[in-house]
Amino acid sequence: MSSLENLLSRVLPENKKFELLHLQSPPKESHSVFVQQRSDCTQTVVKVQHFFGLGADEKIFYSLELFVYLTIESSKAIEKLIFVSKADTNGYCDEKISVKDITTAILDYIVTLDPSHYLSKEIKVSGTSPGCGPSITRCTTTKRALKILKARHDSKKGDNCPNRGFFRNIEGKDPDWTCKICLFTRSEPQYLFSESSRNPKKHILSGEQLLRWWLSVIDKILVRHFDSGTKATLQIPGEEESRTLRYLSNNKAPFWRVGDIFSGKSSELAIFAIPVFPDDPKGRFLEQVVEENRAKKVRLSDFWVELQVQQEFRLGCTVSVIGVDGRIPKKCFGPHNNEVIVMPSKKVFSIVKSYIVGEQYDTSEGAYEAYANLRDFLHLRMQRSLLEIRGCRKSSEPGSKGTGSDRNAPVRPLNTLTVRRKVKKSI
Amino acid sequence: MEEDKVSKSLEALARVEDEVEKAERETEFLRLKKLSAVYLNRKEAIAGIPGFWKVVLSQHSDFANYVRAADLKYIDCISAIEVTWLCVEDEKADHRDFTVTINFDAIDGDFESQTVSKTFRIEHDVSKFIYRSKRTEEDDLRDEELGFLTSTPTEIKWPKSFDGINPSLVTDKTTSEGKRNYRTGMKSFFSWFKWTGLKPGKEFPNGDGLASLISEDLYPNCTKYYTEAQIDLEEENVDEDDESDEPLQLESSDGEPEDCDGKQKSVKRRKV
Amino acid sequence: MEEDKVSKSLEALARVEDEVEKAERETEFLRLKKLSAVYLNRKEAIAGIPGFWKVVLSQHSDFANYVRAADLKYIDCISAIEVTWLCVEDEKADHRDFTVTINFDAIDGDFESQTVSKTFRIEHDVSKFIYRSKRTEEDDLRDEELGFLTSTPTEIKWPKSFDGINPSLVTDKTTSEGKRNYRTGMKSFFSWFKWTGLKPGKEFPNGDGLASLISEDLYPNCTKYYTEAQIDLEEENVDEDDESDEPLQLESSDGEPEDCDGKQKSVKRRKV
Repeated sequence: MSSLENLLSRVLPENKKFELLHLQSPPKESHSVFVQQRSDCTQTVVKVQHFFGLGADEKIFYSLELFVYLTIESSKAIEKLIFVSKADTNGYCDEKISVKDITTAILDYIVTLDPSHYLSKEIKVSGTSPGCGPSITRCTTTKRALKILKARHDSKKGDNCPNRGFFRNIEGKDPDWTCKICLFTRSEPQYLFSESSRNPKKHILSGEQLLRWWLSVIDKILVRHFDSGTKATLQIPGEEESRTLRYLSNNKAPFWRVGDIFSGKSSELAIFAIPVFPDDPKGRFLEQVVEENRAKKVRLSDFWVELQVQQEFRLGCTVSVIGVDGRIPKKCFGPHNNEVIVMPSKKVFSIVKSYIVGEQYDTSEGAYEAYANLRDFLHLRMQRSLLEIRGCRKSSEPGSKGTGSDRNAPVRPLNTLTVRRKVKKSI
Repeated sequence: MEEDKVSKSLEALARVEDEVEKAERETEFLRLKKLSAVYLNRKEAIAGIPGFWKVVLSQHSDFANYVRAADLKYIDCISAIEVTWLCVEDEKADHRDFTVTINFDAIDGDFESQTVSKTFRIEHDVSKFIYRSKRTEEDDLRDEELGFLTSTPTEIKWPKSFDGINPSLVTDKTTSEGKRNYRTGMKSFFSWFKWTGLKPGKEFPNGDGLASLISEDLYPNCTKYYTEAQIDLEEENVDEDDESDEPLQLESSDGEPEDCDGKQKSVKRRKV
Repeated sequence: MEEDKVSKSLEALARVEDEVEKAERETEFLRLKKLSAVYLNRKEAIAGIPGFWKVVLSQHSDFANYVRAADLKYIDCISAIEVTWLCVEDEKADHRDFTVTINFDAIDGDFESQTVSKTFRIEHDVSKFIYRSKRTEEDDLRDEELGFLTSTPTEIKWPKSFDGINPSLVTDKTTSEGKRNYRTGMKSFFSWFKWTGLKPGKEFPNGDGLASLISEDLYPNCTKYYTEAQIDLEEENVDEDDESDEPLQLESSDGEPEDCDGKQKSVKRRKV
């Protein structure tokens, strides 16, 4: 694997300076993305969020959000599941760029990122720590917290170790680890850049175009990295298999088929076969099934049929679920120091992310503000900076042609809320 | 020397918290006293508006989250709700102690008319918990300091149609159907009257939440909910979920240089 | 006959609303009077804790939403914040009128130390608006009844590093860069001190929101924010995003019959 800088510079125009934000949340123990049939104590799931923002000429114009779920068994990572949650552009890039190639480069990087990277730091697991005196938690009252602080202050001999909770060290990855990719495609006027659909330069793909767009991205990733035993699937709720197959005809990887990667049997209960991701429309439908007390009745095959009827999956707009399940034979690498900012907490992660997603992009001012705020916050609060990337793709190089078609395309796989219900940051 | 100062200041800050608490408590006593008088006038006015509480209870979207849909039939029978704060009569009571009194109209052959009062009191002694459920030590410390809501069980006559789930009538506690009926009944609004706050996981869930909803929101703001219901009838029922579906508001993008609105913060405008 | 009664009752309800308002207003006066005395003690305690306000202001995530990231450098210079309510001295003042006083430490060669006070007053006269922006008649009616927050512009010395965006120094208002600089400066925390509340869209955005944030939340709850910043497990600081991400719970079908927790309603537990 090349560095993220290299991967991106290859797809960005020659002699042009770009700047990248790559945030990673602290790895944290999480519940499984599947509803457990019985509690499985042998497995631990570690969840991480990545957030990317790309800018040029002091404007942020592209953003991608994804989640990585590592399944740990016997202190080894056996599976890395990548859920691509949202991608979007706002149309404020003055250069000719290929959003598809940028997205492919980032996925290239994530797919081949060594799972051990996430485990190199200690991971907080559930439970509170023993010893070290009382800790201050979310439930601690103000008065008691003041007493604890005073006690710590008074006993300031050596280090007054604040409590850090239980941590668990995980050895690394299983040599046979598998890599999964999940994403959900649906065209929306905007996903991460609110109001950006009002920029006339932003080009919005139809549901069908978006599906083809993502298929081509994933197909490239498959060809580049996955071994021959890999399974790649496409499910279009409510669509006949023959029509779904037509979407797959141009793909280069040989292992595409209609279906999903989570279950072989359509007779299986949907509740155990369908993963639930953050802000996930099919997850919301699954919740509804549970609320209606039908969890033990709805089979996987019924699920897809019913899903199509849901508001978020209305006819006339092609939506799809794409999945990959396979192995990566090539060597994986850890990230270079400068190419990822691992946040100290989810809270700070959200603050920085909201400098992009909380802005409004009806005019280019939002893109400028997002950039300036990111730059200043990283500098003032984290002593970090955006990663500079110099493009090296010659305009005549193959692959750069036809970029006009997907230039500034909003490519967002998933999610219902177009605009955050409560946009926090937005100056 | 310097350290001492910090230590003393932290201690002083803790004392200030006590003073703030005292000031808030004293103010709250006074406030409830004043409001109780006003609520007497309100009660009279409400009595002249048929179906007032039915409108309020259907308008309040959160209230429905605490009860089962099947309860709504009997919640529609509620002809009056009153909340009284114990400290108005008894200065020694915690200002958060209160009694809820609910009048039900009858449904012939199914449900008797009745007036039921349930009193809620703040408790600080965590040893009173009969079941601990998932309570942590941290929860205990917090509840000991801030207090937690409890109540004595109150008798209420259940509708006949609920015989199958009325927990005091469900005798079969071994078959899965029997268990389910029992638990279903426990989630009914009628089980709330039995709620004690001392058996988490074994009684009506979130009984304190429902009690506070009534005393802190539904009762004080009932007129607001009543008038809001009239707006909704005229316009359209816009609930929060719909907000995300609203059409995007366009702002003109080429204002004067002084135009700072283009990128107005979408932090919600607070009421002044 | 019946109609008459309803009509009279609705009228009575409206009068009750006035009485409620009066009771709330009187209580609030008393509350602010009591708290003002307590805050004096708090001020002294805070002075003994180095960096108190810096910790509070960095902890409060909503505060950061009102200002630009570049402002944080100077917000870190804030050594003291004080809010005083005008009604404590002047009984005729609206109980929502207040003054915010902020002390800034200097940064050598860039930023002068200074103490700046800005007073906010409730206004009812909507004819005072200099720009109407997108104000509707509905807004006017509401603001006339409830009042809206205004303020007189206050002088503040900007840091030198902001010369390029300081609106009073930006002379180029024709090129797109000049316009952008001007608007950028308008969004700086320093422009908030010029905010009047009468020029929507032409001055610091949501100036009233920031003022209320300080007077209603940041100042009264500063100790809480200070201790929250010291939470040991950073991950305990779960934000809202995570709440929506809870695991899907299936009702377990074979718990004890009395176990009512299996499908707890997802209503949040309220504080009592």
